[in-house]
Amino acid sequence: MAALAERHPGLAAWFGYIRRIPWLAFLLLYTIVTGGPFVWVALMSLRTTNEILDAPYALPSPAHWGKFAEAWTASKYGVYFWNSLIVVGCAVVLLTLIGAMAAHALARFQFRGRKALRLAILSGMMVPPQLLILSLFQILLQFGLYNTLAGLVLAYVATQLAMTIYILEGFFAQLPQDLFDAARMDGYSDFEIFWKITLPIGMPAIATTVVLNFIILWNEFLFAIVLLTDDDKRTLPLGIMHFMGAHQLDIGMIATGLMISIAPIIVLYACFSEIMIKGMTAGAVR
Amino acid sequence: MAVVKLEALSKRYGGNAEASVRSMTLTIADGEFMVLLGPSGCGKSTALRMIAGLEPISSGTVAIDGRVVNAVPAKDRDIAMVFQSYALYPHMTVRQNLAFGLKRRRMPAAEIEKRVASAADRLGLGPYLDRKPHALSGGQRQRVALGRAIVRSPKVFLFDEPLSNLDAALRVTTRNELIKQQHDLGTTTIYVTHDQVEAMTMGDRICIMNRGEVVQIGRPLDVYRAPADTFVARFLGSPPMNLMSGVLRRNGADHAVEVAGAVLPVTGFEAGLLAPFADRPITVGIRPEDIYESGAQPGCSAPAAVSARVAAVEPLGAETLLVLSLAGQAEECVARVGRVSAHSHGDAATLYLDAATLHLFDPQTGRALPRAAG
Amino acid sequence: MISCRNIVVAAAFAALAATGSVAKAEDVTLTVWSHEADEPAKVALREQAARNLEAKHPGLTVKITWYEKDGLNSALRTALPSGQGPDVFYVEPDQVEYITNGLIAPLDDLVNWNNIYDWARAVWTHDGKTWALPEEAYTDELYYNKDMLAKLGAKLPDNAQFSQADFLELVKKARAADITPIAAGVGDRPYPGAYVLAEALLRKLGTDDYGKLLHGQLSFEDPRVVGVFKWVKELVDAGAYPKNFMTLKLGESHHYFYQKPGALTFPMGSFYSGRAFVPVDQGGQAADFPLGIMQFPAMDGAACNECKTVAVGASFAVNAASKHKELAAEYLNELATPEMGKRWIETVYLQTAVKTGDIQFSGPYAAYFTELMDRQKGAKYFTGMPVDVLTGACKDAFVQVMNKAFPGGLMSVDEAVKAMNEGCYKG
Amino acid sequence: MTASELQPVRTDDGLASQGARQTSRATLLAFVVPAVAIFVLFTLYPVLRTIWNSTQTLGPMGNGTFVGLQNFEEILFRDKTFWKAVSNTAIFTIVGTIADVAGGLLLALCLYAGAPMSRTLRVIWFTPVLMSYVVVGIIWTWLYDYDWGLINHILRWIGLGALEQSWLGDPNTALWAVLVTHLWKWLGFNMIICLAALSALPKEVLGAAELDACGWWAKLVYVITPMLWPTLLNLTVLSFIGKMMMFDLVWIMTGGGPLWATETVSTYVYKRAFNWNTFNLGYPSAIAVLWSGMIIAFVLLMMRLFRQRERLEF
Repeated sequence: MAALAERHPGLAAWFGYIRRIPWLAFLLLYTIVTGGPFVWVALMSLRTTNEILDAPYALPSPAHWGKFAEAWTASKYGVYFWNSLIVVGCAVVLLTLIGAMAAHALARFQFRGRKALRLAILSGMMVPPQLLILSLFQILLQFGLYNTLAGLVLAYVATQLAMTIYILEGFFAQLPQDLFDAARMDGYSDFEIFWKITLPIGMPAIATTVVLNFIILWNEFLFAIVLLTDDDKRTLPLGIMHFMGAHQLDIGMIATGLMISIAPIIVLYACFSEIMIKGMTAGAVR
Repeated sequence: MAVVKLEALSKRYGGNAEASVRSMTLTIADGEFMVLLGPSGCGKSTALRMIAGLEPISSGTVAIDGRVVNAVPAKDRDIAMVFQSYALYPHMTVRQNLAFGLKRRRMPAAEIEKRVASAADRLGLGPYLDRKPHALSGGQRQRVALGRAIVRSPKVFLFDEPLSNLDAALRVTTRNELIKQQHDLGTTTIYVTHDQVEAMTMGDRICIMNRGEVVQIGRPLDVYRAPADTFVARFLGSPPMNLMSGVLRRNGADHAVEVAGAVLPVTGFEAGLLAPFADRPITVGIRPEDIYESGAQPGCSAPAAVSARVAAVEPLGAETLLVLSLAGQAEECVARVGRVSAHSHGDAATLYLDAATLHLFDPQTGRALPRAAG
Repeated sequence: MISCRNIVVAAAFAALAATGSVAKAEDVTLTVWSHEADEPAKVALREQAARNLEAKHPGLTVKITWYEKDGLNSALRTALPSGQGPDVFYVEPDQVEYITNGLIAPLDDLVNWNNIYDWARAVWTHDGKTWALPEEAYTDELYYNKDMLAKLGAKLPDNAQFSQADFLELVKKARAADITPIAAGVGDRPYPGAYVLAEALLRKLGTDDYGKLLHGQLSFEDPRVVGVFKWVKELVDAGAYPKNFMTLKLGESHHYFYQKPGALTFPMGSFYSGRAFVPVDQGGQAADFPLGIMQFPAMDGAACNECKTVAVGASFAVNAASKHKELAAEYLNELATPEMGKRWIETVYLQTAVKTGDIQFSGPYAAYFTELMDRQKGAKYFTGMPVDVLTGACKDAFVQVMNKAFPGGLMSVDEAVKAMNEGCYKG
Repeated sequence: MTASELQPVRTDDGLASQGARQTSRATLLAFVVPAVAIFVLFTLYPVLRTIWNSTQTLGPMGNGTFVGLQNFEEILFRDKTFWKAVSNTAIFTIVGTIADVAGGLLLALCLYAGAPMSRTLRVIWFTPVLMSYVVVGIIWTWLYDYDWGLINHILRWIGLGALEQSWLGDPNTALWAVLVTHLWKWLGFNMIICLAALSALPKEVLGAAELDACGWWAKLVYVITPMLWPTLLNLTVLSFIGKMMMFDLVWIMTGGGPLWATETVSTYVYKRAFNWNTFNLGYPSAIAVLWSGMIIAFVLLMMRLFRQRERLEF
C-alpha cells in the first residue's frame, strides 16, 4: 500500500485522511463533551420541569421564553444577579485600585522593608481558604459586616489581592524607569504619575486581572455560602444552589437560572475569548 | 537663560562606602553647551540626574540663576530632559506627548496648541502628530523626545546620551540637527555622553569625569591638546594617545627622554618642573598622528627615529594605521600615517616621532607635566 | 493610614445601611424566620397569624422570611451568635443545641399552654422548662398506590396491615413487575431510609423496649432486634428500594412515588400532604392519584402491632436575645389558637399539636384525611422519631447506618447491628 | 580644576536609578496602606486567629476555653471521618493531578498537531474553565442522574444497561464521578498552558526529531515532554494545590456522601464548622490549621524537589 501511495500522491493524501479518522473522531467527541452540556442546559432552560422529566433530551417545543421573565422576577434570579453584579463589580474595582497602587509602589519605589512587605502580601496567595474563612466569619460578625454585601466584598478583596498584586507588579516592574522620570520632569506628582502613566500603560495587565478576578468572583461559592444568609442578599451561585436544595426539584427553573448565571460569561467570552483565556491563565504562564 | 552652578556636589548611596559623584564643582555659562564625558559608571549620569532633581543630593549645591535648587522638586526647576530611551509615553500620540508637560502647567489650550505646532514645525514632526510612538522610526522618536523638551522653553536642557540608541548614520545627522537647534534656541545645555566624538563636535566645553570626579574641564581642542592626565589622554582621541615608559635624562640645561631605544629631546617644558624626574622613569605620550613614516614629511618639526616591528597594518582608506611593537615597551603603539603605507606586516621599520609634540606624565599620579606657556 | 481607615469606615457604613433599618420608637418589627417556604398552606397560616397580631398592635410589623431547611439552619447557626437572629424562628425537636447553648428563651410563662396537647409540650420540655411551641404533629404512615396494589393482585387486609411475610412477598412481586416497591431516598434527609426499619422495631419491641433501645439501655444484639434487621435485609435484597436511594432527595422521592416512575409504597410522615397536595405543576400529585394509606407491616411475635410513631414537627422558638420576647410569645399564641388549629387541619390535612374542636371536612382531600384518621384508631403511640430522640454519636450512627448504609444495601445485618451498638448501647 | 587623587570609586550602574525610586513617606504610605490594611485585617489577622482558635473550644458567643493541643490529638488519633477525608482527598489529588496534567498535554498535542479549526476547538474546549462549580456541579449531577441522566441513557441505548449506576449514590463510584467532573472543568486550562508552551518550543527541535524518524510516541516521551518539563511541573503544583483544597464541587454534587465516600478535608471542615449542631469553631479550626500546614509543606517540598530535578535536566 505504501508503494501504491508513493506512486499516486493523491492517494497518499487519502490514506493520510483515513489514518487521521480516529483522531478527528476524538476531536469531534471531545468538542461535544465540552460544549454539549451547555447546549443541553440552554435547551432545558426553555422547557418546563414536567416536559424535561418526560423527555430530558428533546428540543424545546414550544420554547417557553417566558421562563426567563419568570425566573428573573418570581424566582428572584434578578435579585441574585444584581447582588452578584454589585459584589463582583465593587470587589473588582477595589482590587484593581488597591492592587495597582500597591503594585506600583512595590515596582517603583525603593524603601526599607520593601522585600519583606512584598513577601508578606504575596504569601497571601498560599493561604488556603479554609484557614481564612472560619475566623473571617467571626471577624465580620464583630465588625457588623456579616451577612452584608460589603462584608463579602471585603472578603473577596482579601482573597484575590495577593494574586492581583503579583500579576500587576510583574508587569509594572518591566516598565522603563525613564518614563516615570520623564513624567516627573514634566511636572507630575507621584499620584498623577500613577493615574496618568502607570494605569494607562499598565492596561493590558490590568485587563488581565480584571477578567481573572471577575470570573473567579462571579463563580465564587464558599465565601458566599458562609458569609451570607439573607435570601435577598444571595449571589447567583447561592441562589441556584438554593433551588437545588428545595423539596421539589424544579429542574426547568434551575436550568433557566443556570443560563442566567452563565450568559454574561458566555457573551463576554464570545466577544473577548482571547483576553479571557489570557486572563484565566495569567497566574500560570511564566 | 540660565547659569547652572554646581558647588562641591556629591552623591553617596546608602550602603556604598564610595561616593558616586565626589565634590563636583562646575559652572555652566548662560547658553553654553556643556558636555559631561566619561566612561560608563563615572558618575556623569548621576550628576545630571542630581541637576534634574531626579536624584537627591548628598552634599554640595546646585544653583540655577543663582538660586540654590537642592530642595526644589524636579517639576519646579524649569528644566527639560531628553532620555537615552526617549521615554515617550506609549499610550499618547505625538501631539499628546508634546503637550503633556504643558498641560500640567495649566497653560491655555491655545498657547499649548501654538507651541506644539511650532516645535513640530521646527523638528519636521508635522505629519506624525497623531501617531503613537510605536508607529515612529527611531530618529522620529528621538525628535519627539527633543520636541518634548523644546515646547517647554525651559531654562536648561539636559541630555542623557540621547543618540546612543540610533544607528551610526542617523547619529551623525541627528548630532548636527541637535547642534543647530541648540544654537538657534540658545538654551543652556548639559549633555551627557561616553562618546568622545560627540563631545568633541558638540560641546562648547567638555567636562571629563572619571570615577566620580571631574578630571578636566575645557574647550574640546584645548583638552585634546593638553590632557590633564593619562586618563584624559587615553579617553579623548581615536585611536587614543600612545603612552610609553621612558627615562628622563638631564643634558646640561636641556632634558631628553630615552624611550624605546631612542633619545628624544624635550623642549617646551619648564626646567623646574622636570628637575624632580631627572634620571627617573617618566610616562611619555604621543598621539598617533605625530608619528611619521619619514622624517622629512611636512608637519614633523623635530623628528626622532625609533626602530619598531610592524605588528599590523590597517588601511582605512583616508589613512593607514600601523600597529607597532617598540623595544622595551609592554604595549603596542599606533601610528596614523598617509593613505598608502610602504610597510607591511612583520617588517622591521624605522619611524619618526615628532619630539615637539611629546606629552609627559608623572608615572605615579598620571598627571601631565604642563608645557610652558607660549 | 487615612485612606485605610476611610475604606473600613466606608465599608462599615455601607454595611449599616444594608442591615440596620433602625426602627423608629413606635414602629416595632417582629422578625420571623420559617422553613417550609414551598408549602403554600403553611405559609398562608403563618402569614395569617402575623396579620392577626398586627391587627392587635398598631405600628407592629411582623416580617416573615421564608427559607428552605438547610438554608434556615445555616442562617440561624451564624446569625444567632452574632445577635442578628430573628425574634421567632422555626425549630424541630432534634435541635436541642439551641437549648444547650442558651440561644432560645424558655416559654413556660410566656405562652398560653392551654391550647397545646400535653404530650406535644412534653416533647419540648427539657430540664423542667419548655423551649418551643409545637405546631405540627404527625404520624409515620405507609402510603401506597391503590392501582398498583390491585395490579399486583394483592388485597389489603381489613386492618390495613400486611404480615411481615406478606409484605416481603409483595415487595418481590412488585420488583418482578418492574415496580419500585418502596420509594424512599436519603439524598438530603437523615431519616427517610429508616422508616420501615424503625417502625418494625417499634412494633416488635413495644414502646417501652423501643425507648430503651433508642436510649442505649437495650442492645441491638437482642434477638428480636436482629430478627427485624434480618427481615429488612430480606426486603433490601429483594430490591425494595430504588437504585438511586442514596441520592434521591425528599422532593424527588415524592415525585418518584406519584409522578414518575411511580412506586408501590412510600413511607413518610403524615406531613406528606404538605408537598403532595399542591398543584401538579408545582410538584404535587395528580388529582386522580389513587392514594391509600396502610399500616406498617405487622411483625411476627410482635409486642405491639398497633403501635406507631407520633412526632412533633414544625415548632417555633423565641430567640433568647430578642428585644421583644412578649410580642414574640404573642405571635406564638396567635399560631396556637383553636381556630388556627382548625384551619391547619382543613388546609394542611395534617395533625397538629394545637387543641382543636370538632372539624367538619370538605374539599378534595376530605377522604384522605378520613382515611388518615381511620389509621389512628386503636393506635398506641410512641412519641418522637429516632432522629428527634437520639443525640451525639448514636444519632450519627442512626443516620449513617439505619438510614443510609443498611437500607442502601451496603452493610450486612451483623455489621449494622455492631455499628449501632458501638454508637448507642451504653450497657 | 579639581584635584584628582586616583582612588578607586566603586560605581554601580544598577544603582544609578535608585534615587528616582525614592519618595516621601506620606506618598509611600498612601500607596501601600490600603493593601496592607486589607492584608493585615482580612488575611493575617484571620489566619492568626484561626490558629489561636484551634487551641480552643468555642461557645456560640465566641467565648472560648483553652484546651491546648487537645483538638489536634482528637483529630489525629480518634477522628475516623478526618482520616477518611484525608484518604479521599489524597486519592483525588494524586489521581486527579496526574490525569489533569497528562490530559491537558494530550489535548494540547491534538491541537498542536494541526487539527482543523483548531482555534475554534481551543475556544470551545476552554469554556468549562470559565464556569462556576455550581454550574458544572449541577449539570453533572443531572448527567449522572440514575433515571434520566445522560450517562445511564447512553449505556441503555448502546445495550450496556447492565452497567447503569447511581453514579453519585454508590460509594464505589461517587469519588470517581466527582473526579471526572473536576477533570472536565479543568482540562481546558491545562491544555491552554501546554499549548502556549508548545508554541514557544523551537521548531527546529521538532524538525530534527522528524528527521531522526522518531515515532510520535518517542517524540512525545523523549523530545516534547522533557522540553515542557518546567511548564508541566508548574501545572502539577497548581493542580495539586487546587485539589488539596477541593470544596465547592464536592459540596454541590454529593455533600461529602454517600457514607463519606467523597468527604474531603475541606467539606469536613465546613460541616464541622457550619453544619453540625455545635457552635464550636475550635475543632474545625484545628483541622484547617493541620491541613493547611500539610498543604504548604507539600507545596514547598514539591517545589524544592522539582527545582533540583530541573537543574539536573537543563
